[in-house]
Amino acid sequence: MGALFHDPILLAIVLGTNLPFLSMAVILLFTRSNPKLSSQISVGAILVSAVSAIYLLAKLHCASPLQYQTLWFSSDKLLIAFGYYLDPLSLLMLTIVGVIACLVQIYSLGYMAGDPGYSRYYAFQSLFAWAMLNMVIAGSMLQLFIYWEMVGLASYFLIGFYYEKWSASQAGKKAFVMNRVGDVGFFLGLIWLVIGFGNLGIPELNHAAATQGLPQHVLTVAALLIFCGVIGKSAQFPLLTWLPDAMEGPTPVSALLHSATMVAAGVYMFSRIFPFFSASPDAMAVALAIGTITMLLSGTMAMVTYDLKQVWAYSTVSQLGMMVMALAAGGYFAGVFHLTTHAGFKALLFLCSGIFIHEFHTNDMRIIGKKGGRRLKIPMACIAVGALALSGVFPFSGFFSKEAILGVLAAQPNKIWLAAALLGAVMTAYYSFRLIFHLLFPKDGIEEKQHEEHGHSSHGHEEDHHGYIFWAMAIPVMILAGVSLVLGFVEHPIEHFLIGHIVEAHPVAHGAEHGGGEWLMIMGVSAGLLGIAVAWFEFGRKGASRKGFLSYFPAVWKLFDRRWFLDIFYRKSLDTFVYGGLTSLFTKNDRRVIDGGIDGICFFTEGSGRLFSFLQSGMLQYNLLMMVLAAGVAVLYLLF
Amino acid sequence: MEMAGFPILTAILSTTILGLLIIIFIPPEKTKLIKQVSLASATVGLVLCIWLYYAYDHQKGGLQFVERILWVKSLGIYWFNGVDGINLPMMLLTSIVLFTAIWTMWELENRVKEFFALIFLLVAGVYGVFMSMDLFWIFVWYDVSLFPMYPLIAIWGGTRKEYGAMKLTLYLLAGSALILPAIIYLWVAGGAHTFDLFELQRIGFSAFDQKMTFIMLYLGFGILAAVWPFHTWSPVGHVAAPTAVSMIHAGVLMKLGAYGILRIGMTLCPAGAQYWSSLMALLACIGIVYGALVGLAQTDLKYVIGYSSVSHMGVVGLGLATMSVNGINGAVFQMFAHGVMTALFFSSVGYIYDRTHTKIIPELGGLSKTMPIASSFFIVAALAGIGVPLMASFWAELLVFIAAVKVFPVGGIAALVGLIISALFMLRVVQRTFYGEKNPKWEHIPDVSGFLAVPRVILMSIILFFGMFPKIMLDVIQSTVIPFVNRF
Amino acid sequence: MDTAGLDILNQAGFWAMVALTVAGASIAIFPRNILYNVLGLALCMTAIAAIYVFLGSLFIALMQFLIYVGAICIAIVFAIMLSRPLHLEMPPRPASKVAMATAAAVLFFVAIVGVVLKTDWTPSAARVADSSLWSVEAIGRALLTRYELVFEVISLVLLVAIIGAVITAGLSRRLSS
Amino acid sequence: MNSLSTYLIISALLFSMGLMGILQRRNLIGMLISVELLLNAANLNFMAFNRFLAPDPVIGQIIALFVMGLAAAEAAIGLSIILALYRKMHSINIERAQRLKG
Amino acid sequence: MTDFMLFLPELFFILGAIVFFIFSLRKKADPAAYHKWAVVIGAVGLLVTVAASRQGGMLFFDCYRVDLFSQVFKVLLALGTIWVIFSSGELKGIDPRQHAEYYFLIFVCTLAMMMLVSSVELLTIYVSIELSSYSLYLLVPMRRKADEFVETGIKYFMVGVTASGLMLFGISLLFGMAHTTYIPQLIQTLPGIISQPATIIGLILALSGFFFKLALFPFHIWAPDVYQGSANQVTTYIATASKMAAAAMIIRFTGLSAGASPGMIKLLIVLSILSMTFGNLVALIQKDIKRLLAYSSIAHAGYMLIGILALSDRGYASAIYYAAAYLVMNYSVFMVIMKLADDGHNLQIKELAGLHKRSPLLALTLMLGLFGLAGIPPTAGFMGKFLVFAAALEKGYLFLVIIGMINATISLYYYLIVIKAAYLLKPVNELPAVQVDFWTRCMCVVLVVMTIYLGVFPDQFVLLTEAAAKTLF
Repeated sequence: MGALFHDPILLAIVLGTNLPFLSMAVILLFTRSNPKLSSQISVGAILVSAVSAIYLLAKLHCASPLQYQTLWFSSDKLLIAFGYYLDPLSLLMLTIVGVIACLVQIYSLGYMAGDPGYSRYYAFQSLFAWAMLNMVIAGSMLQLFIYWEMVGLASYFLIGFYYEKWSASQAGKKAFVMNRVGDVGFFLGLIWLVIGFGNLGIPELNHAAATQGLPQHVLTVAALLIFCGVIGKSAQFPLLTWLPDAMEGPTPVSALLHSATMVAAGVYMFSRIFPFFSASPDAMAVALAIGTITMLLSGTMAMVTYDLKQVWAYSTVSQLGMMVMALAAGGYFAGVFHLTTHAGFKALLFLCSGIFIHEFHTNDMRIIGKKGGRRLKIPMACIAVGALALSGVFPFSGFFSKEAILGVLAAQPNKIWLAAALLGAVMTAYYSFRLIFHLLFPKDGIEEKQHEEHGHSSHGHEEDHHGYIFWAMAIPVMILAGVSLVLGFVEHPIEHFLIGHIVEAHPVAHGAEHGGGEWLMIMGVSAGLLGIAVAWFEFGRKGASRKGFLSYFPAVWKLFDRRWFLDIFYRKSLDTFVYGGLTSLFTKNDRRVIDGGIDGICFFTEGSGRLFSFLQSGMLQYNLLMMVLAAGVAVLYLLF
Repeated sequence: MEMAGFPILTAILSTTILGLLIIIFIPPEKTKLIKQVSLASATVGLVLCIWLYYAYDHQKGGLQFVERILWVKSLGIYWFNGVDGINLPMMLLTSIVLFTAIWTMWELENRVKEFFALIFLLVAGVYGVFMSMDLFWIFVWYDVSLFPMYPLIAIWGGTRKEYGAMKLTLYLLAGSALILPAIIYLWVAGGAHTFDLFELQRIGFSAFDQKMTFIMLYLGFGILAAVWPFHTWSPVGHVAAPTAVSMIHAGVLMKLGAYGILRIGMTLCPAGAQYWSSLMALLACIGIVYGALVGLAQTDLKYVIGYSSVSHMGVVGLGLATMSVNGINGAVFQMFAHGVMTALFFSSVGYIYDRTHTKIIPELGGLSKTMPIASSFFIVAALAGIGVPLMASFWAELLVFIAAVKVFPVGGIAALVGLIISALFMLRVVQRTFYGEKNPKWEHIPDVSGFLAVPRVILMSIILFFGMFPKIMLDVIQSTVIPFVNRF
Repeated sequence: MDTAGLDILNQAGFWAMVALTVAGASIAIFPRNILYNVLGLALCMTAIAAIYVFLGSLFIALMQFLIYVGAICIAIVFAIMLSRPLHLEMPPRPASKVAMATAAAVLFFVAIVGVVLKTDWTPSAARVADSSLWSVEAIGRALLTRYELVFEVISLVLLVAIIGAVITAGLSRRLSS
Repeated sequence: MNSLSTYLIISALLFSMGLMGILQRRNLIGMLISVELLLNAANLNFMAFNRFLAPDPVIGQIIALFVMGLAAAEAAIGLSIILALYRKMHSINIERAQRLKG
Repeated sequence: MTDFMLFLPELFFILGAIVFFIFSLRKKADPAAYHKWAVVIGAVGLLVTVAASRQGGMLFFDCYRVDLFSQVFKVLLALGTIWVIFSSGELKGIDPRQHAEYYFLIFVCTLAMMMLVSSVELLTIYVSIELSSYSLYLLVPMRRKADEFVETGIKYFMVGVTASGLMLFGISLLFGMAHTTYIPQLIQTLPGIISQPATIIGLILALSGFFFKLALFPFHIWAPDVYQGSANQVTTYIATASKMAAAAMIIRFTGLSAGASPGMIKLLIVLSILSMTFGNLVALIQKDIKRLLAYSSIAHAGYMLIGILALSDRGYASAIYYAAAYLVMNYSVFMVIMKLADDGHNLQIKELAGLHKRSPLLALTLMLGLFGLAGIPPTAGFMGKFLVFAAALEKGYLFLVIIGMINATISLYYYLIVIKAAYLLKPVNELPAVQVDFWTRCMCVVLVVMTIYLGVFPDQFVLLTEAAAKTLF
């Protein structure tokens, strides 16, 4: 206890990461009925977290990794440590999470105002913040896993926040279960490591992997299993469909959890034990393939949806796929940097969309555009900034990170990955600007009259508390837009900060950065511009069809729109194998065979009672006969 | 005669018996007084158990607070009580569940006196089994704890109560039909005419004796531990039982089975346990997956919990089957965690059932709107059931699976898959019961009052407490388990 | 007569008595007329009494005759008269019942004969050929020493039987009052 | 003639006939008569053992004597029960007394 | 004088018999007074028996042995008798004009059984058992208004005399083989000649008479009918006191073989299994409580035999313990039945409905009694079963013990049905509360305490039974 107060760093960690938990507890237990107080507590707590994160980043800027550790418990030879591991990566992530969470919570003050579940919302937000912050600085894989699960839990609650909507609770459940599938793999991977290696400390693992301290079979199997966790959490290929559904949650939640931070946890975990993963080329190859597939698949999905949030959701999946690609291709910095920039601009995009949704009460981009979405100048400008960043247009942050990734991929011997990434970039730009153009240039112009009415009604609305609500939402958005603008220019400091100490241990991580040349930059930019151009051609220019070229291929449209039938496949197989198959089979077995058997034994017993009771007939002589016969048989038995 | 100071274990036991006696002499009309007396004596028990837990020296380990008096000379029966790391958590669990169960039943109006008297009798048996170190007494208490179940379910129960009560009682006592011969067999085979567990352990048995008695004990106790395929009494019984009985039953009684296997079977017949361990693991793994899958198809809340218990007790069984420190640590921890968790489950379902008079999932729905607090208790329990970290059961499952994957890789992995299903089915229940549109039928129902929330909050905080500080429990458990396993 | 002749006579008498016994027993159980049965029983008892003579105890033979023929058979006759069973309808006997009864009886007979033949019957080592032991005095002495208790108890038995018979048969004085 | 087995076999015969009577006679008095045969068979055994094996011939005789006494008492009780039954049931056919069963 | 003292309990019961014999001669019957007299005599008789329980010695030219074994059983007999007499206050099942005879026969029967357990001579044993049987033959048909049950008496009688015929035949064979009627001498000679068929068969046939008394399969056939058909008090007497003597004699006779005959042990095992299984299975479907208890008694005979056939001191001791426990528990149940059916009718299970409200104390007594019979701890019945099984397992009869336990489970079903009726069923018509007088309350408490005490603190009783078993041979 004493150490806590003598060590400001530890104090900052403990306070910064655990205050949100305290705020959650306080809100749930005491201040449920006072929404205002609840939000203040929660925002206060997350502010402290953000500040302490920044403080830690500043303080430990150039220090070597710092580790705090204490024994959580031990069982047999298994020692489970509880500890914090502060290295550049975790500090960076801590800051990202802290800042974005803080911004989102402030934003929510406006967005969620008046919601009946206001207190609950902030409680779960705090829960999430607590879990996420702790996960980021966890010192061991097990601890990471624990908070990883807690993050999933918070996500479950927040997705299902509007639980009276069936689809929301369904989406929450789906997210949890799909994550669970990945997590079981992750869990098994950890068990595998415990058995094979005996230690789950992150530095220890990385060190052992880097120095070939781990047997290859343990390592590969463990890496693949742990990668299952990444697949689940970061919505990679087979398990990607939960994330679009997760948009059932309130928009700030989507911004925070399902784009910027939580889903990035998979990628974060990947980079956390990057040396460990990279010690297993097989696992890396699998990850690369999965990342690529994910990126392309979700890109296609984003191209056909009209739902504002869905677009960004698919885009998130796609970008996560890209990060995985980068990491799997050995681009440690590229991945992490893209994670950083993506967190900024994707949160920006969601929050902007949130303002539209809040204003127009719809998710459909066509309707928003028609109702005059572009009148909301600040969000419109910011969403454009975000889309530019996402499309990788210079000088927005996305440009820098995407270039870094392309550079890594270009260094791969097989150029197909690079091609795929470029294709992905084109798609990204296309769907982003498809959305932007939909908002800016709606199909039949803005319905003035309707807008008048609407504007009128919302005018009073605005006058009442538009000020507070609007600015609560707008300020974070503007901050984020600013971040997206400048973040790209600090690439090199971040790179230095991140790689500085790893570079010796793992040259690949660094070396790949410089694989690209000028032409790569040109290709990247032109891919983005190509996408924008196509979007302009189809949606932006005067007299454009505003239909999108995919609508000429209905089959493809349907394929993309139905998410490549993945959901249907899951639903069907769940229904067939689990509900229809095993469950009903086992239930029947339970009722009929086991219970039936037991009841049968009872019936048999009682039946034999009835049967035996005939021995006791009313006729005395038959009874006597039985008695004498039995005695006679006994005598004969004894005789022989 | 060995007596170490104040006989605290006997004192704990006598809180229940005293409670029982006092209740018998209170006129049945004074229900309030009866409840107060019950709660008071349960509180005393709880306090003593907590003190016991605190006072147990886990550095030293081994058997502490020993009370040993020769009871029946010619048979070598001893009044021999003691606690070690295995039964100490169980004692604590019992006192917690008893305390909360009594509090939960505060609104009972029908035949109050008999109800609490029988509850105390039941719990006396449970305490007895856990604290006793003499085979004879273990068996006696075991049976004592079983037979009050019949009236408790048949009088105060719900769905198909008489069938459930009869089935449960007969089923469980059929289990004891194997246990008693096995116990006496050990007594005979020991040759020293003693039922003292540790004497017998010192004597040791031949491989054949061990194999035979172990399987008898395993099947006998396994029935109570709801080992697949002997589990069908458990859902039926839970559905039929009133809330407090379900709590005690699923929370504590089922543990008696696993505890019996560990305490008698594995202590006295290590070679037998080794011999049968693959069978144990197989049945346990089937139970884990099977329980979750069948639970998926249930429409009655209590059936769901009943099947989840089957699944979770499978984890205990799997832990025991590994015969390793981690596995047994995990198993004991899981017993505790599952006990608290199901108590919370049944406690929250009990409130819902008391108010809505239904526990059929399709008839409920949207309860979160009308009774958010009551719902949140259930949801927390469900999360614990899923094995969400920082809830006590997570650690238990972690340890068990570490051991299981090591010893029985295939079974362990298969059982892990069961975790996915268990998540699916818990969330499905939560979604259908608590989420969705508000059901106008239940609109007028008040939420849990602060008074009635207390026991549930206690259970919830215990789950979280031991989820965050597993060391407090694991240190105690393994102080005994490590020497225990070293004997194999 | 010489001893051989006496012996033959003895033999013949013995077998005649055996035959009478069996015949009496058969009459006692087979005919459906209950009076024949009683007479058969009396005959059988008498023949057994004679066999007891062959076994060396005239006293017991006498007692047999007295008690069975003189008391039991007479009592049965009285009972027959009281219950008038002669007028009862007699449906045919179920053949299966007779067959099973016969089977059981034969089984028992076989079993006991088996026992008799398979057992090695050895006389007591302490056996003394003292004819005084066969005297009635010896019986009387034993009755008052070794069997004193039995001797006293049997009186109680008879008392119980009398009281019981009286009340059961409904002849109690109080019942009529 | 003077062999033990002869007597024993006669007694076995008597015993079996008694059993047979008990098992197949419907007339209660007939059954009672058969019971007397049983007792006599045992008595014959005692007398035979007495004659051939026993150290002291008094024992067998006395047993036989007492058995006779008991048989008389038994007959009295049996007959009285039969009479009582007759008065209530108006029959002494055992096959009519089948109310109690199962 | 010491002889007199040794015979004192028996003398006391003779006195009782004489008193009631005199009463029976009086013109006017006074049942209430008879009951008081009987209670006093019975109670004093119990005290005398208890006082004489530590005595030992031989009487009547070594025909009669007074030792701990016999005295323990005498105490049990006296206890059973006084209990039955105690419950005879409302003897509605028997014509008031016959009450004097009823008590007379009860006393005689007890006396006969007391003599039975002390006799060590075959003829004495035979005469005693006949005396007790005759008393019972006469008690059974005493039932009034028994049109339904008229056949009971004759059935009992016929089975009884057949069994006694078999027994006598067996005794004759034993006499033929061993040349003696003294049990101590038999004990010495029998092991030498046990291989001869006549010995072992004689023993088995001799045992059949006692099996009949104990209602062991296949000699059980009278039990259901007699339990159902005789007056409640008489049934109680048959079910409690008379079982004690039978158990004692089976112990004595089975012990004669001294374990030298595997065939006989196998036979006894088979009988015990059949008895348990048959009794329990058929009891499952009974509706009349007394009939149900009859089948349960058949099953209990099987359990008791498990202990006996272990043929060890522990086995005999366990059987004695079992018998004592059985006495207490069975009487508990019967007392409740007698109290509830105070007009002397046969109680059906469904008539128990609502008992817990009509009289909680009686319901509790009934429940504990039934749980005791089912062998659930911490009742005396459990301890009895435990001891019996322990003794059998010591001899390695694991299979037998498992069957016994399975049977105990089956039996629980029908006991639970009765308990369910008492505690759960709602009566069709609301019945008034049962009037339980002070003495009955006391008796209930005594029975409950005994049932529990014997189960929880068995030590001294076990030691006593073991000491008693040691004096057997």
